[in-house]
Amino acid sequence: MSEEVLLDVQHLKKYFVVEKNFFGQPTSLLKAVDDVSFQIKKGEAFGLVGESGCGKSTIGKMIVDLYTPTDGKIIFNGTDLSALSKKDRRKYCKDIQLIFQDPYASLNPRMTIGDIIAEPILTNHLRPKNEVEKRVEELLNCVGLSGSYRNRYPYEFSGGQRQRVGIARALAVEPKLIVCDEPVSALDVSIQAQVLNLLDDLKEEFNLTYLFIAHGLNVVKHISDRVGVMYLGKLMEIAPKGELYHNPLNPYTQALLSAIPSVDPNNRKKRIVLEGDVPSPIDPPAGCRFCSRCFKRMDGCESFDSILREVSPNHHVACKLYEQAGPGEAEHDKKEA
Amino acid sequence: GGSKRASSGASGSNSGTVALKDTFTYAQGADPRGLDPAYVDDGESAKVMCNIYEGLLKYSKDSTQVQPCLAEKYEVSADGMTYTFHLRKNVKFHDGTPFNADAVKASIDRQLEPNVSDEMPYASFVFGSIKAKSGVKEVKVVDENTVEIDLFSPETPFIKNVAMVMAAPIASPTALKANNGNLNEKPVGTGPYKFVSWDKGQNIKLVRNDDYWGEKAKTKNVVFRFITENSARDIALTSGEVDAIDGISASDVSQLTGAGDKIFSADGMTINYMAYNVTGTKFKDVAARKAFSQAVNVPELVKSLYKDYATPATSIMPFFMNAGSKDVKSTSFDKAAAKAGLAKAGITSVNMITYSNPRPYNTVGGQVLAEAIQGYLKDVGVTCNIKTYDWTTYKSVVQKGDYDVCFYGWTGDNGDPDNFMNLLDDPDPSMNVAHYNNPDYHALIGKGLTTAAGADRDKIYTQCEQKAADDNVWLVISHAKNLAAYSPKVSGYYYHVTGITPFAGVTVAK
Amino acid sequence: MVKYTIKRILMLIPVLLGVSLVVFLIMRVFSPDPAPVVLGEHASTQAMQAWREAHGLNEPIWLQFIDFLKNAVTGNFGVSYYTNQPVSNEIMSRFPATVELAICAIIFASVFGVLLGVVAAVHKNTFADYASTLVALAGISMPIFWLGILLILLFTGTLHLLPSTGRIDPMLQPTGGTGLYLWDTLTSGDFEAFGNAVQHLIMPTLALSLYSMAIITRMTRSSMLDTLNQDYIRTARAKGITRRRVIRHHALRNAMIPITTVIGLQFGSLLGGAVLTETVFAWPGIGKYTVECIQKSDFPVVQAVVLIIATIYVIINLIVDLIYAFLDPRIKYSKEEG
Amino acid sequence: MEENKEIAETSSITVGLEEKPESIWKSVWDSLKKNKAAMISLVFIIILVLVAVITAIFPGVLPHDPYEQNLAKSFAFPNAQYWFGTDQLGRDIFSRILVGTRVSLSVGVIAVAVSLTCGVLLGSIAGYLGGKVDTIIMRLMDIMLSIPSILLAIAFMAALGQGIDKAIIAISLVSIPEYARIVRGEILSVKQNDYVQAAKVIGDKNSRIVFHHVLPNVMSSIIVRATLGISSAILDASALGFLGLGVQPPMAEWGDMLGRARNYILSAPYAMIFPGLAISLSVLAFNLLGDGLRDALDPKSRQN
Amino acid sequence: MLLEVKNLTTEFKVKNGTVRAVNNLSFGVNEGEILAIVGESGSGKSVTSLSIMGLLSDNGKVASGEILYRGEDLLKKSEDEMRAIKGDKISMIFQEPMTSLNPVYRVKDQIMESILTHNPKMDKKEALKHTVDMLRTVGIPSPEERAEDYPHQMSGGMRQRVMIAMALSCQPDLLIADEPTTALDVTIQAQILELLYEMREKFKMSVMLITHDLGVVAEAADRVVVMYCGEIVESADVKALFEKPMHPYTLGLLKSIPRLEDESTDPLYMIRGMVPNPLHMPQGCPFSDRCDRCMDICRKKKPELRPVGDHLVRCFLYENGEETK
Ligand SMILES: Nc1ncnc2c1ncn2[C@@H]1O[C@H](COP(=O)(O)OP(=O)(O)OP(=O)(O)O)[C@@H](O)[C@H]1O
Ligand SMILES: Nc1ncnc2c1ncn2[C@@H]1O[C@H](COP(=O)(O)OP(=O)(O)OP(=O)(O)O)[C@@H](O)[C@H]1O
Ligand SMILES: [Mg+2]
Ligand SMILES: [Mg+2]
Repeated sequence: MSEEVLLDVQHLKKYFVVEKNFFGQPTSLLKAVDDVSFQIKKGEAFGLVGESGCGKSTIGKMIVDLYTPTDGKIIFNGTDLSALSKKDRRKYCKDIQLIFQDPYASLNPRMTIGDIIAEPILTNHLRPKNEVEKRVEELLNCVGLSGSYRNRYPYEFSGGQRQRVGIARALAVEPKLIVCDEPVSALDVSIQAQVLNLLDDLKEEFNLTYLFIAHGLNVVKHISDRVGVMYLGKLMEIAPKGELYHNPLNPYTQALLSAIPSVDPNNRKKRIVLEGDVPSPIDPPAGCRFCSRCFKRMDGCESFDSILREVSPNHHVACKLYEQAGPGEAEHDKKEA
Repeated sequence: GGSKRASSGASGSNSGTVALKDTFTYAQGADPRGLDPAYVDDGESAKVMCNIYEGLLKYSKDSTQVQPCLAEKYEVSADGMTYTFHLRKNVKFHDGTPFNADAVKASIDRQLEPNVSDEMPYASFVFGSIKAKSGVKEVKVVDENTVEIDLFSPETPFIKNVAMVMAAPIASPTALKANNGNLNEKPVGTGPYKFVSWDKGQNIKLVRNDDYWGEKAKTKNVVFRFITENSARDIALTSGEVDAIDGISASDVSQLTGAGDKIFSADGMTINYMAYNVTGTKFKDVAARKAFSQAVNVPELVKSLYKDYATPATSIMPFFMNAGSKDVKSTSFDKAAAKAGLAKAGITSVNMITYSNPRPYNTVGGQVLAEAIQGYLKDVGVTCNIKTYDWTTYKSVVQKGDYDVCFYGWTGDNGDPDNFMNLLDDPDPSMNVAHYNNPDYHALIGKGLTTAAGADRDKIYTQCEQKAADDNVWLVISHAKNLAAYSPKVSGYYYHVTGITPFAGVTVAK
Repeated sequence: MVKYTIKRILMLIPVLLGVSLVVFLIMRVFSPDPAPVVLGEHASTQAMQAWREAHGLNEPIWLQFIDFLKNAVTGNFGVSYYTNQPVSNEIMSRFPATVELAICAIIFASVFGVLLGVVAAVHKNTFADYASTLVALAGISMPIFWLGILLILLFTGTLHLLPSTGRIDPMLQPTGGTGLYLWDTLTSGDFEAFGNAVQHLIMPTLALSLYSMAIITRMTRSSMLDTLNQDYIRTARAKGITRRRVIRHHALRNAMIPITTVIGLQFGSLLGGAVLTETVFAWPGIGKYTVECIQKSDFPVVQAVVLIIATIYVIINLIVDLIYAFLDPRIKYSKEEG
Repeated sequence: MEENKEIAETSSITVGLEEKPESIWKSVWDSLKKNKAAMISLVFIIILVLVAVITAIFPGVLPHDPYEQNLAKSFAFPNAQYWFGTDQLGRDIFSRILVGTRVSLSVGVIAVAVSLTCGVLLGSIAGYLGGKVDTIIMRLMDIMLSIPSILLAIAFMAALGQGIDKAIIAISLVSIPEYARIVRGEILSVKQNDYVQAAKVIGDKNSRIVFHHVLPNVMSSIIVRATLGISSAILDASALGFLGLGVQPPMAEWGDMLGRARNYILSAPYAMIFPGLAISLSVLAFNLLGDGLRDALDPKSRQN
Repeated sequence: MLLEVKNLTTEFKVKNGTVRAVNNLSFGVNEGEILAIVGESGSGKSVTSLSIMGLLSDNGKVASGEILYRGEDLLKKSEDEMRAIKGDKISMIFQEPMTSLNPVYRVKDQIMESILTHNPKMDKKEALKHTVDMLRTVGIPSPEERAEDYPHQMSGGMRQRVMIAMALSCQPDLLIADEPTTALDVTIQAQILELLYEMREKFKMSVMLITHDLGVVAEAADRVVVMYCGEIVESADVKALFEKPMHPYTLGLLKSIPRLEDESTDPLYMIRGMVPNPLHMPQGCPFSDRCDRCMDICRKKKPELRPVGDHLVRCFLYENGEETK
């Protein structure tokens, strides 16, 4: 992992219009992503976790240009992608790829596996026509599938195999950055491990950078170097993996960690059970988004600016508890075993 | 014209002992356009109106001979220009208005300039036009019960026109005033039946006029029902939903008689013909027309298309209108001659246009007829390209004159020969579809118009017919019979040659 | 909801304007000249020209259209070329017949369609399923007019059971009222006339509704099968309630949501089917009349009828959408577009 | 949904992965083959096509000349010589029905082809581009949909004049909105699929996405619609024929034959029963085939 | 024993044959205990529970076996008798809270329906009161108002609470919970599990907890049954199972989950291959194709479920009552 920043996301926002008045002006906004900034270094795997609807996929989709940001910058390798024209932006397709959550919906059921993988190569003119087939076979082998599967259709494959095909498609353009949007959540436990290992191997092999999106902290942990925790469109905490798991600072991160059941019947812990549900992202309240459920809520949370502050080196937190805190003063919570 | 007609009409078997129904239900094919004689031109209206209104004169039961009606008698001046009518006394309209000379004047005056409107289709036919200096010049009220009508020039057909159901009947002047001069929806006349109601698309109900001046109608109520489809009418009759129907197709007759129903059949005042476009390229020459006519076996065709319910035509007018008709010699079937003639004329294909709808003179519709003729011409090596249009479009297409042959027909209005023969002298191409224009013929027509009724006049029209036959302007096909069917319980039903159906004498047994 | 309804009603305006324009163009630009028909056999070229002039048909087409719109807004559709009567009179006198027939048909089609569909779905792959599938297939495959004629042949021609034409025995015909004879006779307590009207209605209703019934049956069957596979049906069964209640209360209620759309759409197609049914059964309604008027180029009538039918159709769709809200609490109209 | 996926997963595995791959169409065909009704219909339709083609190329195979009139034998009752009897002009009804196959089939196929092409084009544009274009196109379709199609077709026919070509145009025109709507709806739903998004991510152009990823996946429902559409086009054409607006004589068209025979139902019911049967059976066949195709193309049923 | 399943075999007719989703399954649930059933997708967990409840879809049927509830065979009961038990004595909650509630009825109506079905004498007012009480019990804030909501107005967690309230409204002896938390977010999942323990205490019922998450099992269960391809491969007390998993499949599962406690960056343990197609089961042990310790016999013969120590294991490695190395 180098220190060179590959992706720099600055003050990214995405608002969806949920209601318009008669003249087509928005009367109600869904703030799916609200002022999010983070950086990913070359060769790094950056994990992004958070509960359903907190805006993880939306960030991923903005990075791969499926959504246009409402505001903010996406700087890739020094170029601000969000400022490019559609045509210029397309040139970057081969640098940034996406792996989807649902292995069943992300492959065109009418195309053979071979065609699916060949398509990005042909579209981006990466190989002369006669070499494409060889390349497809190569890619299939890369993801642990036999080259002879090339002429099969997606419905003939299991979820894990399809996810491999999706990975091969993403690899086909030799991208620098891959956005993995919950690539294993739809898979069975025994298959999950296969895919996670594969992603890990590929990262080494091709020197890839990952933005790895997931629901729970346990999956992210294995694969990422640094982890960001999101809640309702905002980043709550960013820290290197070890730091985050051992010393979660934001109460939300703490709750999230504690919610994961441990696989040891002798160690049934007292968990932090959050009250209530995630509030609606439509016209969310000002202040800290988490304050309605927070077990450490205090006065002023409702007006807290929710800006990430570096509490200790590389450990950024957005929480009223650490508003003034320098690195030393950070409250050290009881560590979860 | 004289008339000798074989009427198989319902014999008035006056069996007074039988219990009678008080309603007679009659089914016809369509709603009337309206019920004001000045505003309509269609047979469906006529059938209803003839029961509500009366004119100064009327036709006799089985011919187009005129008889007194609201006028007890009339006189014609020697120069044939002044008609004096002596009106019947003590007659009242259904609304109570007394019938008198003023009523007559009002009824006619509204159809003369400047009162006449575009929507009065028969006004100029019956009463002429002051602008064009034809027909009625003035209607004078001599006294309460005497009316004098002055014409611009002598016109023999005028007296027949006065008996027509279109335009001629006398309507209540009070009602006219109350309804803006249009009685289409609220007819008021002097006839044996009074109007009750009209449910569009369904029925018209009439009730007996108990104050009628003459013999009162025998059945209390009359209901006209409107059933478009022939087959539906047939079924309605067999299932007893209605007592009588008209417009039946020949092929259903056996079915109907089989079910015990009776058929009324009498020669109608129609001609069903195919016209050559004599100004077109193919049929400019008489020879070509003749050859084409020879190719068609008209009697066979008529027999199979219309069974016994149309008479093969040999001349334009039905026999009963002009005794001379029988002597007219028309071109007859001769396949060999046809083949030779057509080959000589170099005719291998012919553009035919026809209409799709059945017409009163052609119950099977123009298309079937055209197809039948197409079949005959195929035998002599001529291809006929048929184009069919519905009647609306057809009339516009005919106007354009873009055809070699076309199909058409005519239903007589008043039984006067001029009404038929004048067609071939009409300058309007949509009337004279053959585009025939012959000075000799024109002269004959003019002479006929002014000659007083009688044998001399009939002879003139026989000459007209022979001229048309010699020139092969039309291929005359058939005279349709007026076909109607009625339940055996009905007596006193008849269908007049002019297409009207007076019901005053009809009874229905229970 | 009110806001939504108002919005939807406002949106009718462009659609109806468009409908007017389409019909207007078809009729006035492309259709044959009405003059020869109106003026009859005796129409001379000159008379026809005069008639066209008098009826404004020689004016530029857009002027005619503006004229038409101006009058239509005030409810004045002009005068029928053919009968010279106000178009509104002509239409109103025939309208109830079609309405009565269409209502009976849609009720028949809905009731039996849903019934058959439910039976088929609940007893999937049994005799009952095959039987109702067969009926449905027959329904969508037989031309209405053919079916109508066969019915007449059977019930009137052979069995002499039912009257083949018309709405009621004319002598029993109720006067005044709504023009819906079933209603009129019932409210006036004239049961003989009511019975007679029912007899007249049976065959046309059957012929007209069979196609729609078939469509509704198929829709109900598939919608019910779909619903019966839903998780909440399993939940309901796990509660221990009776099978009947599961089907009626839980499955059908949900299945009705898509069925309602289909019924709404079918009402539209019934209005079209009425053209053929009315022709076969001499039913004095608007459908047959319109066809006649199209063929006679009676422009004012055709324009008005089509506009009215389109309005009804659009309104029915609106009603269907509102019924939706009742059936499906998930729908929130405030957030919907169109 | 969830459950289906899982069933799909477990069951798809053993398709012995080294076997020769099986194309989607083959598996559709296999599953169609098991549907008896659809297969009988298919055979029937093939026979119809053969009849249409053969009678066109070798009119000699017909028992009688369908256009040959024999006025002396009009309305002959069905007999050994005239199996279905004769019509008003003494033409053999059986031969006319055979010849009429061509008319009905070509009306069905051509009308569907025309309206499908227009409908797919309009629907794809509306569905894929969305926004104002969508609104305009769909409002236009709404306008056409709110006039009962038979009335619209009649008005078109009245305006265009009679003839089979005109009937095809009228029927095609009135069925465009339905296709456009269906295609638009399908496209909207396919557009949501991840694989369409995936195509965007790898840099595909809009046109390629529509033609390569979206349309092929809408195809199966379009094929089903088209098959069912043929049946309704045949019905519509016969309705026009019945109302006397269908064909130019002496062409034989089932609806037209039926419509003309209607006036003789009492005396010659066979003259309308047989053409009616021909219409019903062909419509039924296309319906059954369409249903069969729908089942066969349903991915759920293909999984096993 | 509250519920005893003996030799249960359930089959489904599908297009290409018959799927034996549950094969000769035997286990029991004791009064007041939480029995967990774990297994991968398609291992027959749901089918087992649906067989108990008599809710199998039309193409499925119990081919053989007994399901004894308090000694009475449920399979021999008439439909009416079964209905009286369902929702009253044994109730069930499902995996998909989003779709398991009827979208067109208010929450209160759905719960009241359950109450009124089993207490026909109760009047509506009383049932409503009970409903609100139940909603309060499962932790729904302002239950009087939320009772009037439609399901779509509630979040997934809330709906699952409603499902639980509904299942518990008649105070059943046994609650079958089929993956009650799988579809929920992590924090909500924790809430629901917590609620389940609480309810078990409160209502003193037995719970059959179906899951594929071994973490949940470790946290909650008293005893565990591990299923693979419709069969039990191992069954034991929860502590015993996690301390000393015996069957290679159980072992693999346990090793393959990424653990929070685990600090190493080594690749995760993987179970090779995939679950076999139920229509084409291997001849011998269904796990043989994926097993690291597969022996010749495994491919030929099916092992029996036999007691090994305090476990029940179905594996030839334990042919002699202890592990063969
Ligand atoms: N196209 C869209 N239009 C409107 N709202 C959207 C759209 N896409 C996403 N949203 C909303 O934005 C919010 C964030 O969605 P997003 O898909 O990014 O969440 P997520 O964190 O990926 O959740 P999950 O874990 O369920 O995938 C959600 O509330 C969602 O409803
Ligand atoms: N209705 C059905 N028709 C056919 N097969 C079925 C049906 N239901 C279940 N099966 C089969 O039974 C087997 C077991 O399914 P089951 O639903 O019990 O799995 P599960 O263990 O509950 O999995 P999950 O974790 O996905 O819920 C599967 O292989 C499935 O294919
Ligand atoms: Mg997401
Ligand atoms: Mg399950």
